[in-house]
Amino acid sequence: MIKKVLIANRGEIAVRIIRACKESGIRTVAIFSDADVTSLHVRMAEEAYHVGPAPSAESYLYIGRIIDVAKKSGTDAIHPGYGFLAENPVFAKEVKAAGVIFIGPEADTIELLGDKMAARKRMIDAGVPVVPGSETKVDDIESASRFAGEIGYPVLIKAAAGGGGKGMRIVRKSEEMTAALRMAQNEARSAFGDERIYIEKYLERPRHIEIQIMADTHGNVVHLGERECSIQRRHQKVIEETPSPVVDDELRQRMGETAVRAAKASNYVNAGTVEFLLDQQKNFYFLEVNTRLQVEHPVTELVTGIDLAKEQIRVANGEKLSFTQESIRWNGAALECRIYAEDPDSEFMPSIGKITEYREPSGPGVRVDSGLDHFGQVSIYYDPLISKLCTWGNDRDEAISRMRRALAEYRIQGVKTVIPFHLLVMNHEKFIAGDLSTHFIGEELAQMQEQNPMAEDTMKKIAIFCAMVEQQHQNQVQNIHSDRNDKVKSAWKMKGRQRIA
Amino acid sequence: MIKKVLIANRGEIAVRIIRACKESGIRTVAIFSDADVTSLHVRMAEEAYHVGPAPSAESYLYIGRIIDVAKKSGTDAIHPGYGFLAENPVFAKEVKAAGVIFIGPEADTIELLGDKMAARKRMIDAGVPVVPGSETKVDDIESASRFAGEIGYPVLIKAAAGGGGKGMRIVRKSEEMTAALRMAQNEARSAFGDERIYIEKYLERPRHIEIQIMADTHGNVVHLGERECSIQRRHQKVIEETPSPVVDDELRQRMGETAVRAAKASNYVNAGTVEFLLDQQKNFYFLEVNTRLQVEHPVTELVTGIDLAKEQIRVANGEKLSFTQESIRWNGAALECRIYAEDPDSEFMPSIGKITEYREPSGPGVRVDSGLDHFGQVSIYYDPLISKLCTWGNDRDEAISRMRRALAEYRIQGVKTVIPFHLLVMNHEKFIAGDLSTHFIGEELAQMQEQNPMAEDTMKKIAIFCAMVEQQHQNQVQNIHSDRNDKVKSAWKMKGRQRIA
Amino acid sequence: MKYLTKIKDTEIVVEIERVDDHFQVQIDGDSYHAEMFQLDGAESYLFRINNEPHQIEITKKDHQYSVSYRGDNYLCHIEDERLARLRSSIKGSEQSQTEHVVSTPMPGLIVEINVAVGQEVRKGESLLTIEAMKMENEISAPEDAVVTEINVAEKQAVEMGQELLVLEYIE
Amino acid sequence: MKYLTKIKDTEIVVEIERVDDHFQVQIDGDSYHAEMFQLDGAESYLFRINNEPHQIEITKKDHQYSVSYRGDNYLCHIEDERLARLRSSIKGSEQSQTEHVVSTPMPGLIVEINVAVGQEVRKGESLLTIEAMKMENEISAPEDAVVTEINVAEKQAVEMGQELLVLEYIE
Repeated sequence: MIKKVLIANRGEIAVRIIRACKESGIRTVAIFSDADVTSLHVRMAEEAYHVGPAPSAESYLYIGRIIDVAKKSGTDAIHPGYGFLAENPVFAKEVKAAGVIFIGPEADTIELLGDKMAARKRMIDAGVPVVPGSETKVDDIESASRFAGEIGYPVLIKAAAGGGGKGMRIVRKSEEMTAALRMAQNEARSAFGDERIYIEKYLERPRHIEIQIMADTHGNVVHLGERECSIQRRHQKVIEETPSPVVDDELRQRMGETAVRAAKASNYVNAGTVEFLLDQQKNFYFLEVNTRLQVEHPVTELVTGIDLAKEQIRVANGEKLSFTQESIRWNGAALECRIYAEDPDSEFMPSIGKITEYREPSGPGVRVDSGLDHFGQVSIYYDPLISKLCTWGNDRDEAISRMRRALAEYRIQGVKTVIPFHLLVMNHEKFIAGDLSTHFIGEELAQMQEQNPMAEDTMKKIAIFCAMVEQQHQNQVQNIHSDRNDKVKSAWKMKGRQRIA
Repeated sequence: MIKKVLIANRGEIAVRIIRACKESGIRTVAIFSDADVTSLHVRMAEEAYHVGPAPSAESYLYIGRIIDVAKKSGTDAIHPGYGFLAENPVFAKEVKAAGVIFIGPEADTIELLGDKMAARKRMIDAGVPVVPGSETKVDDIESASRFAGEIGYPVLIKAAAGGGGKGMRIVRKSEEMTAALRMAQNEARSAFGDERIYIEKYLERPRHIEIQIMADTHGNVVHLGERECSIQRRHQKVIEETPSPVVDDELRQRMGETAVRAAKASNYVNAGTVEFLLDQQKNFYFLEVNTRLQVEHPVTELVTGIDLAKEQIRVANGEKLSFTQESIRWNGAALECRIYAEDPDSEFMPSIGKITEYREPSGPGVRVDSGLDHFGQVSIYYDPLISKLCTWGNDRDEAISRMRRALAEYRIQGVKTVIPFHLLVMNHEKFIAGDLSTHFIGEELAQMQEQNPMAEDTMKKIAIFCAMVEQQHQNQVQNIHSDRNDKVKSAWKMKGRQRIA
Repeated sequence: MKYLTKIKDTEIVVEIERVDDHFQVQIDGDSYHAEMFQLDGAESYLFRINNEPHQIEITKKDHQYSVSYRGDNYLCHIEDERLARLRSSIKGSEQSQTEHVVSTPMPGLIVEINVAVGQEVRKGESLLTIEAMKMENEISAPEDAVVTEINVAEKQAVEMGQELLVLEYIE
Repeated sequence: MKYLTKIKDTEIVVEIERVDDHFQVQIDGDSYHAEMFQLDGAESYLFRINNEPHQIEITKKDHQYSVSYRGDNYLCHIEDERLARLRSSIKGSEQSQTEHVVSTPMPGLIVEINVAVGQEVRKGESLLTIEAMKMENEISAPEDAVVTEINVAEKQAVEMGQELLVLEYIE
């Protein structure tokens, strides 16, 4: 019986898992680096242990120290969250060797699926359709160029150990190959310590559709429907939704069955996601399996009512899934907007700093999973994800109208965020019509921003705000002693003075 | 077509309705008293107008001024929220006379159902079961005592114009009648400007079960299932849930059909609630109809997925209901804890003051409807309701475990709140077992508080916190100049100093 | 440094010593490893005591701390050794322990005063009625007592915390 | 009092007069009824302009205000009449309008510098590459320009806002 869980992560996903544990009556152990001494995930846990300096390699990636904490604290199980060590088979192996339950698939499964080339082969053998690509690693310009010539440009360079868009480059012409290969290898080395890359045919305007799966140790493998994650920037998802506007019951069932087949082919246990590309003719191609709980899992929770994080713990406990394929009901529609501390006007550059004002939206159909509060800061050392804002509606239109409302309510000061970008998308006619592709941002963003120049009316209001605050500053300096005894003539004026003086 | 709505209310319900309007693309007009110049409902609206001084009678109850604002702002419709003018037929009439849509039932319906004695008669005629009681008003001690003697003590004194527990008194012996009658009349006069009261047989340990109904102008009347609101203090609800632990499908259908009959008997249009008492033999008795959206409507929204506030606007627009009796699906279980600024240790006395620290819970299955933020305050002039915290779960147990988790996450400083009380209830075995009655708090609270003495461990922690803060204060005074140049030896210490010094 | 704390009726002696990068705390011979971090809010702190994090809000008024911890509020009176010695030496001059001031827990209007000076009241008996937010609230005697002073009148508006009357407890 | 505001390239003259309990604001002959309330946060305000409430956060740095309004950020430069007159009289002495300092929008490590002093670059062309949070980010030329200064070296760590290089725009 799992009674105490160590969460080998930080930020919003650590908070998410702590919440799942608290609802399950399980004691939580947080770990933290020097940069996270007072972070929210530490404050929410029952126990918290320091694991090293701010850089991840010396703290959240330091396997030995994390396992030491697990032993010292008497932890029964470790939840890796996503990122960091979540898809590291060595970690899964060492956790198990230490006599602690790893909340996720077996190390062998992680290893197989983490090697994109080995995974491709296994899927081809299992009859899962894949995108045409190199079946072996490609590490010199000559063979890369030759292979790209064979399958035809454009091609995609991907890190064999990759995920999250890191080490990924599109190459449209042979002249771009040299530079792209070098950068992809650099990124792959720095992100994964593994510079192996491979090459795939690049599909034009595909949709990114993925299937959530859940498998227990009793041989039950169930899919929980799809998520569409086509809205991406820098090859990273920013907006996800379920159901996909183009997936009907028949396609959901086919993709779901294929995902279950993929899971069985890799002896999958616990939560995972099978990612596909869907082309314009609705052919789908296996991309990869993410062997962890994903960032965007809440949209599936919102439409199925199933708490995936709690279910992960049940499965790790050796229990059977609390649902069957037949018992799942998909209800309504859900959207997720990732709230990054990034500047959409400057190519989504991270925006680092202290949060000076913070208020989350709430009310009907709104869920926020955040990793900080008004005491928080966005650090240079980690992903600049502040929170995930999700909305649910009876249908997609209601989910979108709630998302617009919730985005407008969200107040974050101190760093720039992608909220203005999300508002542009939520009001974009192609998005509203469900006409999406992974190129959406590239194709539409510049135009969106141009078509959204600052209204004259807004400009005048900003001018009034600033002029009035400026006048107040000047008056305060001038009148600080002179008008103390002024009689206030109306409640209005009095109120104004109480507040302003 | 309704394009602009004036919300004749304040606090959380004004915010709730503003959210519904925003999601419907409708422009919102707030009104505010001197006490609410910078309140959240004002800040969230597109327009805001001052309607008078802080006391409700001179602002939120000032019909003429509110209608002037509606005209001046070009409002199409007025939503009254709950409380204030929501169940005032004169207001509904004058709104209509001003050419503005009243979002609620017709004035005649409000008038009929607002007069508890007339409503009782109408319900008896329609074959709706009622609690034995006086069919005419009772205003002198002699007739009150005589009637109480006839139906037998205990009896309940209620305001004819009443609601929300105001002007209500239980009388267990004839000696208590004089004092109780006077207080009930005083409260009724001060709350409703109408001191008429009536007397009912008082049921022992009943449950309070109510049925949400929704009716359009096309003759469709639909019920949305029950809410159990048995946990009450001072005759006011504090915890509500759906489904009720004792209502099965058969009873839900019978009570639902009775509620629809009650609605039809009063020509009901828009959202309303038919309240019943359920005795220990599962007999139910009509109590009253609340001709408005109720505080606890979100639990129904959480299990049906229907947004009642948006539906109210549709109906007021003359549209048909967006659902039928057959299309409603009840999914899972939902709980609401009303977060009052009150001290549960001092008989739930209101706790007035400025909010100095405020952070709402969120994450899976949590919804908060609040009327303030960290800039807010709890005012002497209005209800001390800070927010409504709701949780949803696949079943009641999950909703309860989420509620515990959410209550523990909620941080409110500056005023006392009923959060510790709610936590006691959520951990109370009778509550967990669903063994509820309207006497729950009276019977269990004292015992709960006694059984929950401060743990020795907690006491020691509090002592450590205070001693360490005290030492910091002393050191700051002592060392303010002396240790500026001390070298910090470790990241830990540095961090501590950065934060503490 | 030693501190004498008092929470409700329990006295706890806390001894604190700075050791390297943390504090060593002793209570009744038990030892705790403690760290303290001020969050950016004026009164919000994070403590880690033996690796258990505790977020609290704390406000000081004279020697009294008000602590908000896990949704509940606690009052803690604190003195360092020196002050505690000082106080014990002048204890004889303190005010009668049986005298009790009843203050209003809410602002409102005095509707009715149900007692008179000199009157004996039982624990739980109504002293007066205050109207606030349209509700009548009864203020009742916390213990058996004699009313020794009444400082308000009917129809008078009172502020939060205002003294209403003084009781002398009957022991 | 008259204020000269500048948002992006738009200049707006705002005239403010206190009238009884509010302010009367004039822009281009249009008149606005305006009220201002400071919320308790240091930089949060509520404005009501012609009965429309607007909650904003505003921070001042010299004559530059940074305003957060409905999720977006705006920069507004402001001067009162007197300062504006002063400035216009010394306008001749200002720095070249074509010189442009490129600063880093994020802290990180300079991976590669793709240009040299004196080199002509096209708008959008990569100037240098910064690594931050495991991602390589390219800093590109905002306009057609000549590189006149380079103030960093490869493998150098840079702070947020640090000057990287100076461009002279080609008009």
